[in-house]
Amino acid sequence: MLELMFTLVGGLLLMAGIWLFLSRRDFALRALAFLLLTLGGFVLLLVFVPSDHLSGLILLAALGLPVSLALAVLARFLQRRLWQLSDEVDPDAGEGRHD
Amino acid sequence: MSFNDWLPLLVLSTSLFAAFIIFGLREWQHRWREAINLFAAVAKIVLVAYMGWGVAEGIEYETRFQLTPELAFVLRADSLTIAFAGLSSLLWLCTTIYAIGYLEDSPNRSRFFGFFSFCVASTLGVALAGNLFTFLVFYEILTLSTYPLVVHRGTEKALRAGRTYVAYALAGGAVLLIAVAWLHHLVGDLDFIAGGQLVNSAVADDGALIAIFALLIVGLGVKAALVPLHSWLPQAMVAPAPVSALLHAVAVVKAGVFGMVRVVYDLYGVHFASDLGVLEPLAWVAAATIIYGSVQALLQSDLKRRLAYSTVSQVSYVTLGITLFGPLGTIGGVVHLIHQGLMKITLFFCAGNYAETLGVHGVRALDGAGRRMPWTSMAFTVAAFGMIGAPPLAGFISKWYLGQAAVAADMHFMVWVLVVSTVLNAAYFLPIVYRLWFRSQPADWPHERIWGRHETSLWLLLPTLATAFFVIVAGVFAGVAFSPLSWSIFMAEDVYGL
Amino acid sequence: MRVRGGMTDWLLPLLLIVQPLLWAVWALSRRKPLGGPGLAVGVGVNGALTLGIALNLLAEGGRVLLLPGLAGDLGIGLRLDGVGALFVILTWLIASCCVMQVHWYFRDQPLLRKRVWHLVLPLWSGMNLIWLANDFLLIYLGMEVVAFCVVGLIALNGQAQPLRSAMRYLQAVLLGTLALLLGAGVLVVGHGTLAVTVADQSHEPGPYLAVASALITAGLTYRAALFPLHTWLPPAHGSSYAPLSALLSALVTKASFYILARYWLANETLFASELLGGMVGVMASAAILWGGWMAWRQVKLKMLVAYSSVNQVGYFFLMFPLIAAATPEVAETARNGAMLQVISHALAKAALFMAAGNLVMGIASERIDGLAGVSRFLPISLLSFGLAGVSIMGLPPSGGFLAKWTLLQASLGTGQWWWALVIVTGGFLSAAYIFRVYRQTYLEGPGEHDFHYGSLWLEVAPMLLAFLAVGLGLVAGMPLALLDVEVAP
Amino acid sequence: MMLLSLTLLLPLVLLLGAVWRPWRERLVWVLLPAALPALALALLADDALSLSLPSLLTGLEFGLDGLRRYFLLLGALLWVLAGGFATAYLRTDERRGRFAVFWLLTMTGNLGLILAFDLVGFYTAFVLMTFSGYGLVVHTATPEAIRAGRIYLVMAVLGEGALLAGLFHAAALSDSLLLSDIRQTIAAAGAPNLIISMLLLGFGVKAGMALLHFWLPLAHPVAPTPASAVLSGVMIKAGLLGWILFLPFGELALPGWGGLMIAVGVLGSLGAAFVGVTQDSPKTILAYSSISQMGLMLILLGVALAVPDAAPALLVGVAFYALHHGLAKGALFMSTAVMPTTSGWPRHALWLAVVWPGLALMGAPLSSGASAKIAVKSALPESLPDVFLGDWVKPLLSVGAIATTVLVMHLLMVLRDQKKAGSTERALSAFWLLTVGSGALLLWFTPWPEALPMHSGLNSGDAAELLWPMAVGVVLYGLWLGSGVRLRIPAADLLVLPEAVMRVLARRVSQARRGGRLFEDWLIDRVHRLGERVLAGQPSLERLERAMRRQSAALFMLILLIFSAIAVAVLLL
Repeated sequence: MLELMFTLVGGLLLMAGIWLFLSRRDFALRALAFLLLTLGGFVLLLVFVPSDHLSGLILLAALGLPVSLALAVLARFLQRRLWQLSDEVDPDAGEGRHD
Repeated sequence: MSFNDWLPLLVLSTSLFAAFIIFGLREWQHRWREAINLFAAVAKIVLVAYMGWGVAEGIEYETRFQLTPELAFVLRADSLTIAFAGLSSLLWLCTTIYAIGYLEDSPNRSRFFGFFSFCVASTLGVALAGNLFTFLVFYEILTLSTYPLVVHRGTEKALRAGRTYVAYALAGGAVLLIAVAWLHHLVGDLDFIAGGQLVNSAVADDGALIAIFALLIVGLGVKAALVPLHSWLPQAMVAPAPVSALLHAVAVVKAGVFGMVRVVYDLYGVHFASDLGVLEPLAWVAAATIIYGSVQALLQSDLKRRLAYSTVSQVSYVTLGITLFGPLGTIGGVVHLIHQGLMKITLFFCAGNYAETLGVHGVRALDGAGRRMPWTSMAFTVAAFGMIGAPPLAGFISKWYLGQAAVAADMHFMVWVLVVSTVLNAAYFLPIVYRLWFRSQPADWPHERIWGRHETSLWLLLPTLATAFFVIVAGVFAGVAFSPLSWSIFMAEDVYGL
Repeated sequence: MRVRGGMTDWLLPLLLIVQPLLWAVWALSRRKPLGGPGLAVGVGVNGALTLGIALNLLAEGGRVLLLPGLAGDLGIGLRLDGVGALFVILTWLIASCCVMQVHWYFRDQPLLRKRVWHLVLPLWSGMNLIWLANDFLLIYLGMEVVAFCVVGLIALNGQAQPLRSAMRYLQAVLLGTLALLLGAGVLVVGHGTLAVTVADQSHEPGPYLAVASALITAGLTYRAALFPLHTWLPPAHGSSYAPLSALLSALVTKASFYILARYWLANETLFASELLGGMVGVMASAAILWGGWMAWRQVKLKMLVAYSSVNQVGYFFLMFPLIAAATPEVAETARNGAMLQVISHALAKAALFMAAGNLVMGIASERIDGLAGVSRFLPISLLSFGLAGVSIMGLPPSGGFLAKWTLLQASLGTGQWWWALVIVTGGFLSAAYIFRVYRQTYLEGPGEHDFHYGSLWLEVAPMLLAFLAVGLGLVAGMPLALLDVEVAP
Repeated sequence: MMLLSLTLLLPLVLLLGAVWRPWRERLVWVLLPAALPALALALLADDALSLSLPSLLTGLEFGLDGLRRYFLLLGALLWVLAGGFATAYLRTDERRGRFAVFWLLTMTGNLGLILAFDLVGFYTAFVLMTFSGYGLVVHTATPEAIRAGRIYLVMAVLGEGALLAGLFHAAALSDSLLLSDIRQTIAAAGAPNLIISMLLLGFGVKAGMALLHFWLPLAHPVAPTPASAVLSGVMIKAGLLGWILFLPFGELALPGWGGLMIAVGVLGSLGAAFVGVTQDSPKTILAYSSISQMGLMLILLGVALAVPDAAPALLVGVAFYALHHGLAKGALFMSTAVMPTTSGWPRHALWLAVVWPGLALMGAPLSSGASAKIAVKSALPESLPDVFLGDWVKPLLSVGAIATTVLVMHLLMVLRDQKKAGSTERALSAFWLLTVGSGALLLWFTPWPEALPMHSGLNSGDAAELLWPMAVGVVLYGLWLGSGVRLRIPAADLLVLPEAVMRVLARRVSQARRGGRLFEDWLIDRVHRLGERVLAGQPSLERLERAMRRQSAALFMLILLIFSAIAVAVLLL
């Protein structure tokens, strides 16, 4: 019963991540989408983990995910800082060789 | 590690230290620069002469570093090394004196002389290389050290010529790298042994060995200016005269041919190579180069370009000599390696003198130069007749042995190649000699420079006369003990184990 | 030999990792930015620690230090062996040169000098953590510390273009590391261990190991900027300050390669990865060709050097297809070749970036064709650029040449001769873009340029690194010997 | 031994002086003494004499033997007398210094090749003589001289090439370089056709063999008189000596080659005489007369080659004939430049001195020609089986004699009309008379014991033999003079065809030099332009890079999927 509930939640998270990933093109949200994907992955992994290895997975998720979240927030902050610099032109412009 | 082990390294480092010191000098310290240059050149000649004497006595000189467990950096002096090292150190002294006079007040001289001695160091490295890997190392360093000399003038044309030169040289180097790596993979570390290394190796796969030989020859052929790979040589004529003299007479071109001599005699072994049947096609390529070079030289109206194509043709004599199986071929090839150096450097010095003193570059503008600059023109005439192979000059000796070698190896077609090329040499050198002596002077020269009593500055004149004198002496006194001819005979003996 | 490790064993490595952090805190607490002596002391201490570890290692051989309790069972801890020590020494060498260069480069910008240290020093400790970590958790921690610092360094001058490259770098880091995390998760689930060398804990191959390898390889190729995923690197390194991009390109990209190399070298036999290796090989060859071609086309000097990194990274990743298809001793040659390539590239690239920085500052223009006639004005920087270029091109006697030679031997050893062709063409392409710069420097400038002289000290570090890069070819025996110091299973 | 080295060294030592300008002006005075050691060597030295210099070149050997002595005597005499003549002839010429340098070089070459015992020494001297001869030909620097010089040089170089090929093969066959050994090995190897043909061609150019003679009638008129005297008298004999030393006379019967040589000889002697008669300048006539005489000698050599046992006698006969011809031809050339001004009996005496060498050529009794012709006739074998023109040799020789008589008569007539052209200088006449005298007197007393016995040609049998060709010749010339047929043939007759070819070739070469870009230069420019275009343009690469940058996250997902697909695939397979 618990496995079923976990697979359901994992699948939901995966779907949300993929939808978010495909819909928006800006960095921060894309990062967030990938974060959801990884979270979904971890939840699904919980279904297969033998009991003695559970602690390793928990430790990994406990450390990894918050740090990734922090990175996503930093991406958000940098993006807003970028707009403040009133560089309204397409962010990818001027990347080329000629400037 | 007795003195004998350090001597090869010492010979090499004389010009390396000279290079580093000169790089450090400022532009205005030309007294210091000349002193260091000349001292290094003389020291090198003394050391090489001592080593030559030692090798004649049979003493073994070898410096060996183990880079990685299966890779060694070896410098060894054997008879072939002394021939090439002797030639390059002797001509380096002449070219240094010439360059000091030639670049009297031009910019970037520290840079020039730094790379100049660096280039000679790498040439000596090529000569002293004891195994194929060390040879490859110095072969590539030679490209690096000669590029700045080719583009020294800094004009757009010079840089374009430099780019062509580097493209050819690095492509050749890449092919050589593949060949050496493949051979190393098949056979392991490859010391140059007089009788040849691969003769007794266990490699049964002849197909691979033939492919490797082809790659080696292509890699070396770029610098030895074999026909399809030679176009960089005339382009590099933009370089100042001492550079084209040293490049074409001694350093780059000879390194390529010297490599071929090493590969055929000390790596594959001439018996093994001829059993493999690789010498025959190489002979045809050499023959094609000889004829193509001479014909192209005939069609050139600029003096230096004519000499460049003449070099393309003459250097292939050495390749031809190697491929003619038999001691005569070896003697002819090696002795021509030395004689061609002497003759060609004299011709380029004269070309430089004419350009520097009279501002004359074209063959057509040389009328009456004999009267205005008798000594330079006499040197030119001696070297020109030497190139044609008129006895008693040096060129005749090598052609004489090559001709007999062609008959001995019953490749009769090669005799005709030699004869036709002699006629073609006459066809493009005699008109110049005729213009020098038998035509009257023009009213005034393009931009003439007067050096008081002498026809041109002594810095330029003395090396020219010295090398012309060597051409005569190498020819007339060929029978003497330490002459190039007897040294080549000494070398041929231990290659064929006579 | 696996031991829980008493206090004395932990002292040296722990100090090595923490020392730069303490140094950073001390730098922050002072009002004035760190002066020359402060830097010298810090570098000296770190040098002593590095030397201590290296000697200790040579004396007692490699060993693994595991944390007590649960973490130890998962393999979390430090791993002291030849490869790690070699990279620690390399980091000390390059980081100290970069510190010196940064100190002189920002001479007249005190504000920047103040802010730069709290980014560079933690970066140094993060790197040391990555070299010595035994498991994916500590590696993840080190990677994130490095990521934070690098984002800060890229966006240091606050203009739009560097900021945008920082954003792109951040995206690469985030996605790459999440993939690494997921891979580690699968590993834990499958083999109950986080250790990079799975073989220590369990020996039977399985589906978990295969999937984990795929995830980890993908994640790290993104962080290491291999061909299709290289696009974040050129703008990032090209637009930031020269000494900083030297630090970034010389060390940071190597970290991801280092982790992937350790993982593959240890566990390659467990997961049959011929196909995966081939795919990575294809990407690497594409990287060599694409990087070389784009570098040759660049107009700006620093962009050229940045794209040259893309080209050279391709050489490192050629190791994987060779290991996948090789017998043990040929795999060792491939490893030696790749490691030599990494070391010589790190030294040469740092020298190139610093020399390029000096040249750009000297002629006050980023463009290559502004270099005409510079040979009379900045000879030493030019010479260091030239020597480093020799190592990048892989011409003798440089370390690059020996690395190229060893990789050629490995490629011929495995019978996959086509990698040899790629290596040689790559060498030719790199010669093309290096000579494009040489060509300009020999062009006689029109008249007297209005060059302005930076301080002479700026030219010392690049010269030193360039000499090391070229000299490596002759003394390659030592690093290779260090590489062979293994952890006894 | 000392005399031998002095002969070779003296001219070279004098040449060193030429470097210093004032000394070079006075070098002309030293021309005569420079050849004296050679003359002394020819007259006084005993036969078995040799000098070996192992360290020079590939080991040089010099020496003298019976056969070479004739050539040495001829050479020494002519170089001494022509030397004196040249000193007087060029006193006012401002380029005499340069002439003297070339003169001494050519003399060294000529004497060296006579005395050389080894192949390399011979070839060195041969080349030195050929190339320095050019300096003598173009001395006057008039357009004709330049043209003559160019043709001389082109033919000389081609001859050199052929000779070189032959020598390579010959030297490779034998291990020692001595000429005598070379001859043995050629004979032992069955006289391979290649070597024989190359030697024939190589020396043929120098000896003015038919169809290879074009440079001779052009070079002699333009060269100063002493130079043409030496050119015709001694230098073309070098080709003859080359044949004698290299071809395997007396060791191998070569009827085929013998026949060919006889045929070419006949062509040469009659053809040259025919063309010579049509010329009007005395020196050109003399040049054609030399070609005709060389043709005769070629016939004799052909016979010697075909019949080995007659070879020794015939060779000595040819050498003797060459000596006679050289001196007579030298005297005649000098007479063209000398004009006797006196009147009365001295005028007639001098006129006789002019005619006497002509008579010698015709083979009049009491002259050197007579004894030469008789010596040769006695050495001729009776029959020459299966040799082309074998049994026609004697009649052909007499036809040759008739042709020579006609030619000499023509020459004397032309000389009589143009007498005013000569200079009246005392010294010139003196040296001229000395040459005539030496020609006439020398043959009466044998210079060395075992030389051929002299035939005065007075006894009845010989006299008849000698006189009837002369009589027929005079009659023929009278008829031809009466008939008034005037035929004009350009000086170098058949050369017109090859020269046209050469001119087209030269124009093609200069056109290629000026305009035509080399294919390889064009190729390299294309590559450079391509390089620049790639550097500048091609935004498509840039667009691809930007697209990858924008979609890097999606790219990463793709790579991730590919890798996991590979991992799964490996698992399943």
